[in-house]
Amino acid sequence: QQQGGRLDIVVQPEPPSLMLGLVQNGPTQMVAGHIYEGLLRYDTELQPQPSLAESWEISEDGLTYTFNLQDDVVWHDGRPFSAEDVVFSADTFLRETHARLRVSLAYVESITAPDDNTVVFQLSEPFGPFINSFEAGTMPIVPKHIYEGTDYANNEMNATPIGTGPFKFEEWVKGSHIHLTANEDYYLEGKPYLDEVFFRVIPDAASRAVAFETGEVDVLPGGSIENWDVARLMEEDDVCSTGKGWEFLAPHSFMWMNNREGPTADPRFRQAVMYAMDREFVRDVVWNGFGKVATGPVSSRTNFYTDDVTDYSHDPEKAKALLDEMGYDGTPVRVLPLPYGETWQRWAEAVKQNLQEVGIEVEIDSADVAGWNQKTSEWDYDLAFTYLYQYGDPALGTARNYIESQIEKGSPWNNVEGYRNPELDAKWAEAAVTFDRDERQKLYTEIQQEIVEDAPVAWLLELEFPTLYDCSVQDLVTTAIGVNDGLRDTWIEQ
Amino acid sequence: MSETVLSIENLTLDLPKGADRAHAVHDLSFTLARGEVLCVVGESGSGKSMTANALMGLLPPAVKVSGGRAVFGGRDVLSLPEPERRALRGARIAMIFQEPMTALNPLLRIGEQIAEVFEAHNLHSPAERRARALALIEEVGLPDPQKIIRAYPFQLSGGQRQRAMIAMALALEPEILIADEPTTALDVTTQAQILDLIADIRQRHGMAVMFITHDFGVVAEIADRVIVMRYGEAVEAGPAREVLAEPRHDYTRRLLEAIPSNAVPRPERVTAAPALELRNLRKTYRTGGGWGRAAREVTAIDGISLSIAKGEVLGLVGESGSGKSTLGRAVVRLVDPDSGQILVGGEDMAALSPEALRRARRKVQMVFQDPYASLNPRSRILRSISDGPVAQGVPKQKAEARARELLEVVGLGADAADRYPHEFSGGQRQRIGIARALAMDPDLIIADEAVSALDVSIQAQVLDLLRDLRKRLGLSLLFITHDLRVAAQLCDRIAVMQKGRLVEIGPVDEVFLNPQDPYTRSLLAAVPGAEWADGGAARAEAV
Amino acid sequence: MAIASTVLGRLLKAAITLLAIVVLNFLLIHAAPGDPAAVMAGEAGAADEKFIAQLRERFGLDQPLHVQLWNYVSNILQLDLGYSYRQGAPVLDLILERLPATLLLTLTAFGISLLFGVAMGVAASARVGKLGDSAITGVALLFYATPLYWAALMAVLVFSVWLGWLPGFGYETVGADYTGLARVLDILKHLILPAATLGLFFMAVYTRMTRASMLEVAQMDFVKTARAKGLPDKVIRRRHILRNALLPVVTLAGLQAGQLVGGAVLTETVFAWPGIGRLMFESLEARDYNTLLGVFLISAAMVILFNIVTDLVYRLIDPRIGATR
Amino acid sequence: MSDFWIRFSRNKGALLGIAMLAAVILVALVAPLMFPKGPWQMVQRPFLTPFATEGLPLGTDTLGRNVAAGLAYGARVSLLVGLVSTLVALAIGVPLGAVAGYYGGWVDEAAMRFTEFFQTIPNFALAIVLVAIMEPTLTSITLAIAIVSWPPVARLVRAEVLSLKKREFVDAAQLAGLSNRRILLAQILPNAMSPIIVMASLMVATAILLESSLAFLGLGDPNIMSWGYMIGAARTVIRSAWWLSFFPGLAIVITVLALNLIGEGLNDAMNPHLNRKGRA
Ligand SMILES: Nc1ncnc2c1ncn2[C@@H]1O[C@H](COP(=O)(O)OP(=O)(O)OP(=O)(O)O)[C@@H](O)[C@H]1O
Ligand SMILES: Nc1ncnc2c1ncn2[C@@H]1O[C@H](COP(=O)(O)OP(=O)(O)OP(=O)(O)O)[C@@H](O)[C@H]1O
Ligand SMILES: [Mg+2]
Ligand SMILES: [Mg+2]
Ligand code: NI
Repeated sequence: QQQGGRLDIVVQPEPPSLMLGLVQNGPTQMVAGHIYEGLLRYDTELQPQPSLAESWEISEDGLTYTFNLQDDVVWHDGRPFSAEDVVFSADTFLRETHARLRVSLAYVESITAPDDNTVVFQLSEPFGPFINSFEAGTMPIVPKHIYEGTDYANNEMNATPIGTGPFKFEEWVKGSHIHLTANEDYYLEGKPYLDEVFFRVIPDAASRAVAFETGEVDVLPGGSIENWDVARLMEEDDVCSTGKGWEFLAPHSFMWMNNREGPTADPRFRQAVMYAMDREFVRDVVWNGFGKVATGPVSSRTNFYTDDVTDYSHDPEKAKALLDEMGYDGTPVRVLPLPYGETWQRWAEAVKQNLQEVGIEVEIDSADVAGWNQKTSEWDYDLAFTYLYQYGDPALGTARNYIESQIEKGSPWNNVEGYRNPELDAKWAEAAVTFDRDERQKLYTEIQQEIVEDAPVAWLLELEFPTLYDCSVQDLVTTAIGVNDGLRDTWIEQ
Repeated sequence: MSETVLSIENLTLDLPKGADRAHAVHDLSFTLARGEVLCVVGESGSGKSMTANALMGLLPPAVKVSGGRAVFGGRDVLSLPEPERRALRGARIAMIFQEPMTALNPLLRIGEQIAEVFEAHNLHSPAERRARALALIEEVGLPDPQKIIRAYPFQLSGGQRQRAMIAMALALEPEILIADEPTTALDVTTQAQILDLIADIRQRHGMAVMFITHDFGVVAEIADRVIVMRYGEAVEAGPAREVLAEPRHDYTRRLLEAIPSNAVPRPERVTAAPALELRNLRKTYRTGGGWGRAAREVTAIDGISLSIAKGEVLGLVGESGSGKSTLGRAVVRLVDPDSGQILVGGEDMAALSPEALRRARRKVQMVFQDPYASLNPRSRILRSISDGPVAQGVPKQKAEARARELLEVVGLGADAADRYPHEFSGGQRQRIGIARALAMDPDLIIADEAVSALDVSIQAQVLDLLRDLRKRLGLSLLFITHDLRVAAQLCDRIAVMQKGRLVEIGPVDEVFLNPQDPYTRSLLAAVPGAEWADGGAARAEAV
Repeated sequence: MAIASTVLGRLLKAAITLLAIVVLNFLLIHAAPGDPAAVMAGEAGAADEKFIAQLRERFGLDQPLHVQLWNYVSNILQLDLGYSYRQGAPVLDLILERLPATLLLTLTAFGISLLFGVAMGVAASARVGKLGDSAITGVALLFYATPLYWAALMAVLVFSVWLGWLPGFGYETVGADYTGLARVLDILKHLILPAATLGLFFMAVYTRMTRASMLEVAQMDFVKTARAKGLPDKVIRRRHILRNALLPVVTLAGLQAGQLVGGAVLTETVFAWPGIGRLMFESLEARDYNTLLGVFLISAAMVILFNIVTDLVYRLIDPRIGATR
Repeated sequence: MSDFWIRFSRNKGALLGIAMLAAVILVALVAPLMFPKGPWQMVQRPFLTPFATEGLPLGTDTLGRNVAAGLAYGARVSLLVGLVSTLVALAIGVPLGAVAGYYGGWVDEAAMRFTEFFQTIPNFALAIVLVAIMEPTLTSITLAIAIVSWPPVARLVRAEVLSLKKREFVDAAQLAGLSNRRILLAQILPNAMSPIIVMASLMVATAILLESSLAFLGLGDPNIMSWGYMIGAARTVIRSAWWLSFFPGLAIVITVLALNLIGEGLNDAMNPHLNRKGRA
């Protein structure tokens, strides 16, 4: 019996807002991904699936994308949904509010709605990864009738978001929970199966684990508890886990190394750092065996990955030799950990020990989220932990960290390390606008080989965040963004 | 009039180890007859309070009864179980204490505290308790009983509080009233009233009173019989008249001799240039106020002019709160007067800058009332004395040598210099205070109640010392006191203050023998045991 | 009348203090590295210069600091705590939403600690020097020395995880939609652990203080007077000693009750209690200036309010205060 | 003074406190000798249970570091933070309170407004904000703790000075022509020492708790092993490795307890008798 039931999921931290068009951080996506929808979803192979778009078509030259929308879609307030909403969202609303989407939209010449059920995106040049830009977090469709002509950020309706998704916003008790209820008028017959969903705010990681153990919550999305608890809980009966649902984001961790000044400006030093780190140890001890040692800038879960690159396995002797060669004078370097909890702190400590073993003086800097942002975006660091989402394609998630045009103070999401390689820049640009898959693979392989040699950053791990859930919960993770938009298919075995 | 209500037989109270002696009270026996006033006298620490506390069953935990009996109503109260003793307390034996300021619970209304006595013994309904409390308040002569019953202790004066205490003690018409120095903290006029009240009540209720005091004036005023205690033992007992007139024991004799008598010596008239001259001095205290509350104003000095000649001792008397201390402190500018002049050797202290004042103060020094409080507990005596001269520029070595010398002068011996204040007795500390004042080579010393905290015998020593110093060094003295007898002993002239004003000033014999102002007369009349003391004076002359 | 005017006076002074606090906090918080725009950009997963500039302009962060300060202060003077751009709601709403939970938690903890603390203090003072006294003071000392959060962790571990008696976190059973008495009971159940852990420390404080104060008052003359009246020890202890001994306890309690409101961060964090302590910490991390300043202002106001209340209570107990003699 | 020691040494609790504190201090002092490689060295497999492995009496933590070494080095941090922040708080509070109490008038008014101002902001919240602003380093944490803990000192000192100022020995010193500064420093403050010392001993305890609370919230200096840090870090594994938070918690309890016992001992030995003797 599939119908009915209630699901409690941890959301961490509490989202600042549920208006997905304005805020796209993780927690917001997780909750609002069920209120708003994109035109497409992606399965765990990153293949596009229907969502608001029933079907779609890409022209041979890769310049025209035509979407046929679902029939009978209504907004949660009862107003009918139409192609005009899509045009408004993509062309007007999101161009203003969605920084990440702007990169893709830069290639879009026009967005039109020939009729109520059809939307056409016309590109100025072919953009390889464009088909990856349509999930709810990247291009959420917002109601035109509510936002057109208003001050988006201060629209009163932001507090009671109206979408087309399988769940409707019911109530938000700040500091406690967000309550969503099933959308009775959802256009897919019989869905969603769940009656209601509670997103629970529990600020302490240990308490979250307890909440799961006591049956208070049914699902712990990846990253919501510390890894040690993940390993422990997975041992228990009735606890199921999956590593899936992160394919689209494919979080890829590395340390920015300041290429501009200090010892880190010397490639030999950076290589030495790569050799000095025992990444297997960290994966096994700090991450409890979850994850995979990263070989270069592209995640193995992302398209166009290659493992045919320089191998930086743990080798302190090599690191020492490199340091000797460059004549490292013992200048201390500062390591800035990610302020995302104990795991990252331990990781920084482990790296500090590794580096000290090969003779590098290290001091751990500390900062909270705001401080971390400030320091990285103002380039005030030597080594700084971070991770980036890949968004399924190097052109979307990877390139931004390595091309010169992305060197710009003020943002932590660009080429923060200050790596300059004009030759590679040209290849990145070419690969982005190539439509042919093999052609792109060739270019990206070349790029990966060269950049790994340069080691502008220190790649760490392809992160894995297993999602834990009570085994009675079925079909929890069916898409590449997992619980961020998957609850529409979820049901509870009773 | 000789029915015995209480008889103490061989009472011995043990002190804990490490105390100054083994027994607080040793082998004490006496009886108390119905309707009589028995005065227990003796110096501080002689065991008077302990005796009383033992009777009440209120001994401090460290002090234990180790022998003897106290027979009351046919039973030994000392060996009664606690509930039965409690039933006696307040009901059949009542007690009042020395400090009216602290003996009442500050948080409860007077009426409640009186009614509590009934409650303690489960008597009467609440309404009736209240009515009786009101009657008692009336009986002890408190003004406006309806208001007093609702008043809190802080709203009453010391004398009024003591009356309230007496009301409580009387509530259940006890057979015995124990009064532990109930008037020591009060000024003479109030003291006289309370003594009258006790005498009056004794008469009306016919109860026995055990009255503890160290003031022979009080003894003469009210006692039927006297017990003299010393180191926990009774050294003499007998009818009051006999003991006062013909003391048999040496100690009693010494105690009596030490009492300053009212025999007014003929003062030497001094006519030299003034050492101190006050012109139209005024000081008003303002307290509280701000945020809509009215400020309270007290005029402590109200236009006072007077002068003290070189080598003269001027006594300043008056009841508590009349402004004596304020005047003394104003002279040395510890209090800033509002207006008027203070001429010391022709220089106006009131107009000096802080820097000049520091230098000018050398000429006027003060001996403080409280010998405990006026010495820094953390400084050695030597430093306390030599600090001043050093600050005035005297070389340290010289100042210290002089300090040792002065300690000899006041009769302490030079080795006292290296000890701390707590290693001295009260009288010794008072002398240190005097030595400290002398160290500055002042022209004028202001002694604010310099002897009132001391026992009579020590008082006499200090007075002797002052007399001697004055003769040898030609000091001028402003001697502030509320004890008229003491004033008469030492002073050339007397100034009488009332409510900040100078009501009378003149040579000591004139003021005492022929007072002009009604207030002076009432003050003199209030001195306890005045008649007896006059007799005593005659006796002293005869010796 | 006197009371009314004193309270008025206090309030006026308090307003000035609060204003000074607003200014200091404003400067303090703006001295912290990073700003809300950077945090939001950081969370967005992607951002460019334009996006951040846009945010800053929207938040008014592009203006010079003194202009921002002036704007903020003049808003405050109009009793407007501002708008949280991050959370998209007026700060006052955000705080009012959280305040009841905090008040419930802290006042309960406060009540428990005061009640038990005083009781234990009285009990200890009645047995001074005996085994009972040592036991009580020992326990109090232990509570005093135990870090709050550690006690909280242990409490969750024992009562919630091992024994399963009490919920380990949260304010009420989410989604149960209880009403009436059932809801009250539900909340009470959730309240027990956090209130108890928060209260432990203060209970220890009050125990020690009451005990010392009782012993001191017991030495006073009026207690002897009361005994001389023949009052039973129990009555003396309650009516005479305890009442006087409570005065310093009340003073301290007043100071702490106010502090509690802003100081329950740790407890609220461990027990997932949706109060303003957590709001404060989260706003700080997000550099949500207006919210943070608002929380500070409100908790400072609470401190002042409690101080005034304490004064009034004090007046009630102690007739000497504020009376014109 | 010798009286004082006799009374103090009669107090069993105080002696116990001294013994415990001495042990903690000893451990702090010899930490570098016992664990020359420091507390961060990853020496063994993670999560070794206590009393099971030779040389690792308290087991290893999440990264395989020696818990015993962490405790020993943590003692240094806790004591240092406690001591220094208390000294700084005294350095702010004592002069301020003394001057306010002694001079009175507008000086007093201003100083007390200032103090009240700091007392009005909830303590712990202010500490959090201060540390966040200055970024967590040993210095900033110590300073923040000092900043939130000085007001009670100022109030205490002011009250003491106010009452001492009325004592006649101060009048006597004034008459002797001593300067205000001399009177305040040489006459009044020494007499206010006992309550200040008692309070200071308790402040050290409170500071240690505060530091650990900050560290628990992640506001500790990441380069320094402190007890609070250890508990904060171990909280996430409290279910699987209770000892990781238990031992540092115990260390805090013991140290704070010791300081409290000493404080109470000092209080008993210094306060009542002096006062009582003073009146008799
Ligand atoms: N609580 C106590 N514990 C131990 N010894 C005490 C205590 N109270 C008084 N003593 C001692 O008992 C002895 C008698 O004291 P008591 O109070 O009876 O003297 P007193 O004659 O009443 O003196 P005073 O005139 O000063 O009141 C003294 O040696 C005193 O030191
Ligand atoms: N610092 C002060 N502030 C306010 N009022 C004061 C102050 N000092 C004294 N007074 C008031 O001034 C009046 C005179 O006080 P003063 O101390 O001079 O009296 P006194 O004659 O010395 O009394 P006593 O014999 O009790 O020592 C009293 O009413 C007193 O309450
Ligand atoms: Mg006595
Ligand atoms: Mg006086
Ligand atoms: Ni709900």
